[in-house]
Amino acid sequence: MAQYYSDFVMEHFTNPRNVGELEDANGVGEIGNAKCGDIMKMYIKVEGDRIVDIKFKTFGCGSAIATSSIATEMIKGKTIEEALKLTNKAVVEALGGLPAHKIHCSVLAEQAIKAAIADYYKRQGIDPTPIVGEIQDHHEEACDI
Amino acid sequence: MAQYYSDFVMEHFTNPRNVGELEDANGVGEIGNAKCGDIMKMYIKVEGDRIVDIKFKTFGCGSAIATSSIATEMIKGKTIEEALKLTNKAVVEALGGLPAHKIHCSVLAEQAIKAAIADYYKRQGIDPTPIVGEIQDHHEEACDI
Amino acid sequence: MDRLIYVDNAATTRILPEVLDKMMPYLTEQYGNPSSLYSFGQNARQAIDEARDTVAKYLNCRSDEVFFTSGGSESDNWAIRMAAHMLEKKGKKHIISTAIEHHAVLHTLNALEKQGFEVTLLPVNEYGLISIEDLKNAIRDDTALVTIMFANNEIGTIQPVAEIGKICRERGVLFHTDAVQAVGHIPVDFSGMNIDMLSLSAHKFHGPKGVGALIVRKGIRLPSLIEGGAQEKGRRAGTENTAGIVGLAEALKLSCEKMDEVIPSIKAKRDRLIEGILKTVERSRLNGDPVHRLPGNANFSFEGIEGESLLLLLDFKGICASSGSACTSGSLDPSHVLLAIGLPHAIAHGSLRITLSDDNTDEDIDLLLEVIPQIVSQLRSMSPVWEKIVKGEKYE
Amino acid sequence: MDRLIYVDNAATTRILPEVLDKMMPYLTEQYGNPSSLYSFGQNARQAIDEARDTVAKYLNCRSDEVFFTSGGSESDNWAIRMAAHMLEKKGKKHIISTAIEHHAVLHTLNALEKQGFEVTLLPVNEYGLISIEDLKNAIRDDTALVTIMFANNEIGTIQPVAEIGKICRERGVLFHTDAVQAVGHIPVDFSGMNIDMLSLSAHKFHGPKGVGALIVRKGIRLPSLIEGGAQEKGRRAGTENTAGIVGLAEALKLSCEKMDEVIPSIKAKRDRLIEGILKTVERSRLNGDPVHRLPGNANFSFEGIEGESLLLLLDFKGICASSGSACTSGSLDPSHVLLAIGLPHAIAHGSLRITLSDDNTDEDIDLLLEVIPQIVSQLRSMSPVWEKIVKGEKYE
Ligand SMILES: Cc1ncc(COP(=O)(O)O)c(C=O)c1O
Ligand SMILES: Cc1ncc(COP(=O)(O)O)c(C=O)c1O
Repeated sequence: MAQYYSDFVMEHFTNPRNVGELEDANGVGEIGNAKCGDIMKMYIKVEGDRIVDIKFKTFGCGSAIATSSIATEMIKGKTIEEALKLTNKAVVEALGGLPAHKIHCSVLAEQAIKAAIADYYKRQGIDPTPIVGEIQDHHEEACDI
Repeated sequence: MAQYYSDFVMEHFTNPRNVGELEDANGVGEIGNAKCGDIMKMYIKVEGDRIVDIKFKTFGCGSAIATSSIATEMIKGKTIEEALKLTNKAVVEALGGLPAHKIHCSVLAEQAIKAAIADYYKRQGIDPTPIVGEIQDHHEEACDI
Repeated sequence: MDRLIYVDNAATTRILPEVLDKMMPYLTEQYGNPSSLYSFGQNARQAIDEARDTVAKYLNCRSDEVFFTSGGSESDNWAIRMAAHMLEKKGKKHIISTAIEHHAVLHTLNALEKQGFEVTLLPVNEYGLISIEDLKNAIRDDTALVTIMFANNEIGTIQPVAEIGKICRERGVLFHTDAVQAVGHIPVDFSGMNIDMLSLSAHKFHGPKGVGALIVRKGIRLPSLIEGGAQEKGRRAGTENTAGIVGLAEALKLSCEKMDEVIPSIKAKRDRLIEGILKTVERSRLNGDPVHRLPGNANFSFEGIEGESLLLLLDFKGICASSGSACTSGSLDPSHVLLAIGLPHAIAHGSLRITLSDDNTDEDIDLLLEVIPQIVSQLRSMSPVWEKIVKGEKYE
Repeated sequence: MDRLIYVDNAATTRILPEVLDKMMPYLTEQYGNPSSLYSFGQNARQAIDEARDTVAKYLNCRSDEVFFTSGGSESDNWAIRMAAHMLEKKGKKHIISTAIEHHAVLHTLNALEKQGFEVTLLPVNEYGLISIEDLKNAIRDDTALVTIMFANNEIGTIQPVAEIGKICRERGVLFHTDAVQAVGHIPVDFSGMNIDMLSLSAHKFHGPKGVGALIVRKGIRLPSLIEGGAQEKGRRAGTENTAGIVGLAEALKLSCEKMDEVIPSIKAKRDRLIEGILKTVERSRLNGDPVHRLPGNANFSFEGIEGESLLLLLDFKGICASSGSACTSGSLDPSHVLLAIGLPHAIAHGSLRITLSDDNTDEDIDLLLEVIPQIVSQLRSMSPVWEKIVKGEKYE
């Protein structure tokens, strides 16, 4: 049977890892909007400089859910510094590729993680911008980022 | 098996009646030209006011040959007056119909007979025009008549 | 997956075995070119002539008004583009259509706009119906063409085609209808409804893919979109797809002959599905008109979830459904049809189209009623949007 | 009639059983819409992707340069009409073609002329070949497109396509070739021959009718002829004819793989036919180039007779042949191709085209060599033109 997505994407889509809310999260980031059809919300729990736990909730297409799942897996247990190095390319590679017009989902995942880390810093009273950089979000006018 | 022409047309095409030259013809008419892809030549033998024999030679498509054949059959043994009443419509009807763009073949047959009768009158020193009328022939510019 | 539950019959349909049987000779020994003089070619010619008569019979038009094409898209493009070019010469550069047409119509209109045509897209109400008053008001002296679909491919809404036809005829404006979703499913009466041009596509009514027709009222000198040989009376060039044409006619015949019997039975199944879903799934709604609706069509929106992931999970259960037009699956924007009936973007994203055929059984409906609510709540449980809805928060 | 001797393979060909076998799943259980997300649709998607790769492989182009269409006529219309409109915007309104193109090209050019384009039709020599010098001289600063057929459908003459491609590339002019009669019959190398756009049609090489392709070099932003859904990367709308596309690819593969073996064997049969006819039938001639010629093509003229009646009598013997393009059988004018190579009207009327395929046997040739001379003399015996010829009289 042929599939729209690769087996690996489907595996992460149908059995997403780290799905749900994190009660004791100390950083929460949300990216995207319902108008564009994709929202990713990431909950992280940082201890020291390490992301000891991470969960996500995602509204979106199969690849949005799959990238959320794999991205959280790639981040969990990593230091913030390592997490900030996660690029959307790495996420796509980890999934074994995505259809061309679904690449934006991996960008969302990267940005959602950055948003959660930025939130963590903000809660610590630290300006996140020098560390995390600007976070791109969907704009009303253009759903593609 | 479906056919381009009706069975009756095919019958006259494959077994054309009265084909050939008439040695002792006293009227010969030729209509059409090779450029247009249709030439009919009719030989008649008139005795008294009656066409006692008729033969044709035709260069042209299946319907040209079939209309020549049936037209000669319809004329043979008839008086000149009767022969002049033969219309292309009657020829088409006798054949049980022709494809629309082949109707011109029946006009050729009608005209070829008129031409042969006109030739007969000319040979008798009689001006044929008042009796036979104008004979339409293919013009160089337009192959359809 | 045990069994395939195919409920995407608006996307395409199964070729009926009887239809394929009729096609087979023309895919095997009867391969003659219908334009050839010899009997072997004339056999194919005869089959095409008979197919033309069949189409004419079931759509109530003349045989010489039927022109075979490669499908609905070609028919739409041909009718609209070439009618526009024909009437442009008379100074008519205005076209009226609706906001919910298929892309084959809308994109053709876009192309014409770039060439200087003015296009008025009539709005539709919450059920997807145009207003006859709007149409009357939109017609101008320079209106070349009204093109309004017979029935919508996403929400199944059926337009008042006979009324539209009457008005266009009275006002002397050409009327084309994209009847791709209607033909073979509901009664279509070309002459009786005062239609000037009508598009249809065989694969939407259990015929083969890649063949359709444009019906053009006698007297309309529509220029060719595809020029060349003398096929289709010189109006549509290209060696005829004999097998496809024969299949189209047979499928149309079978669909029309059993229509009276099939419509109530499909409707009953569909209505049970609609009632069941709306009752079991909170914050769900039916899109499209409850009454003026294609018999097999059910289109739902579920708040808080996104359609593609819904489809993928249905696929896992062997259920083939759609989240809008199958043609637009490359796009990120929610369906223009759902937006036109006033759905907010976020809700439009969460739509599901189920389109039944005569093949679908009561067991299929049972399964859908079991599986859809499960999947919806599974997706909602991981949806940040649903979280907001539950908390009574605003979301766009 | 005992047996059918089909020698009209330029009109259309038999679908090979292997090709139909490959098509059958897509005419039966695998009916999913290739644009649908679910696996059932993706099976069809995959089949189309594979077909595209196959076409790319055998024509030496990229897969993303292959666009499936409904046949040769659509491909020709699309390439020429839309390239013209695209380049018109850059002020280029001149098109170069030849006097012997298929009507799908010539009629499209006529339509463009009415829209203000200027068309130069290159003449051909007595063998049907264009002169490269003429082409070079015809190219102007405002030349938008050169469209020259790869091989002629009536007389089989093969143009120097690689040379034409080289010149067009050097001069920066788009080059389209109607390769409908070439593909699957002789080697065609899209990239190597510097072709920009190429039309092909499956039913000319033992594939199904109603499916073809246009190959468009990457980077050329050819606008769509058929607008609508996102099929074919948004360049050619319409639900894909999966079975047809799969059949096209399989037929191309089979034809190309056995080409090296088939060409000499067909040529040998054809040459025996040509020699035999020219020797037995007085006042007969071969039309087309003796060397640069499609392997299966033999085109004769017989003075003093007319082609249609010749075909009908051949049909009676079970022989399917043609007297020019099958598409033009509605016309009274002799073939524009035969006139372009300088035949007088009267002789052009008396032409016979025999086009062999791999199916034809040595016995078929024997029969043709027996029957054709018989029928020619039967018709001559009742021809007033032949009478004149025999008497040495003039005839036009
Ligand atoms: C040279 C040539 N071009 C174009 C065509 C048109 O192809 P189709 O009939 O498949 O549209 C043909 C055959 O009819 C042809 O021989
Ligand atoms: C309403 C409507 N119009 C046009 C089309 C196009 O038909 P096809 O895909 O056969 O070209 C479709 C289906 O895709 C449709 O549903």
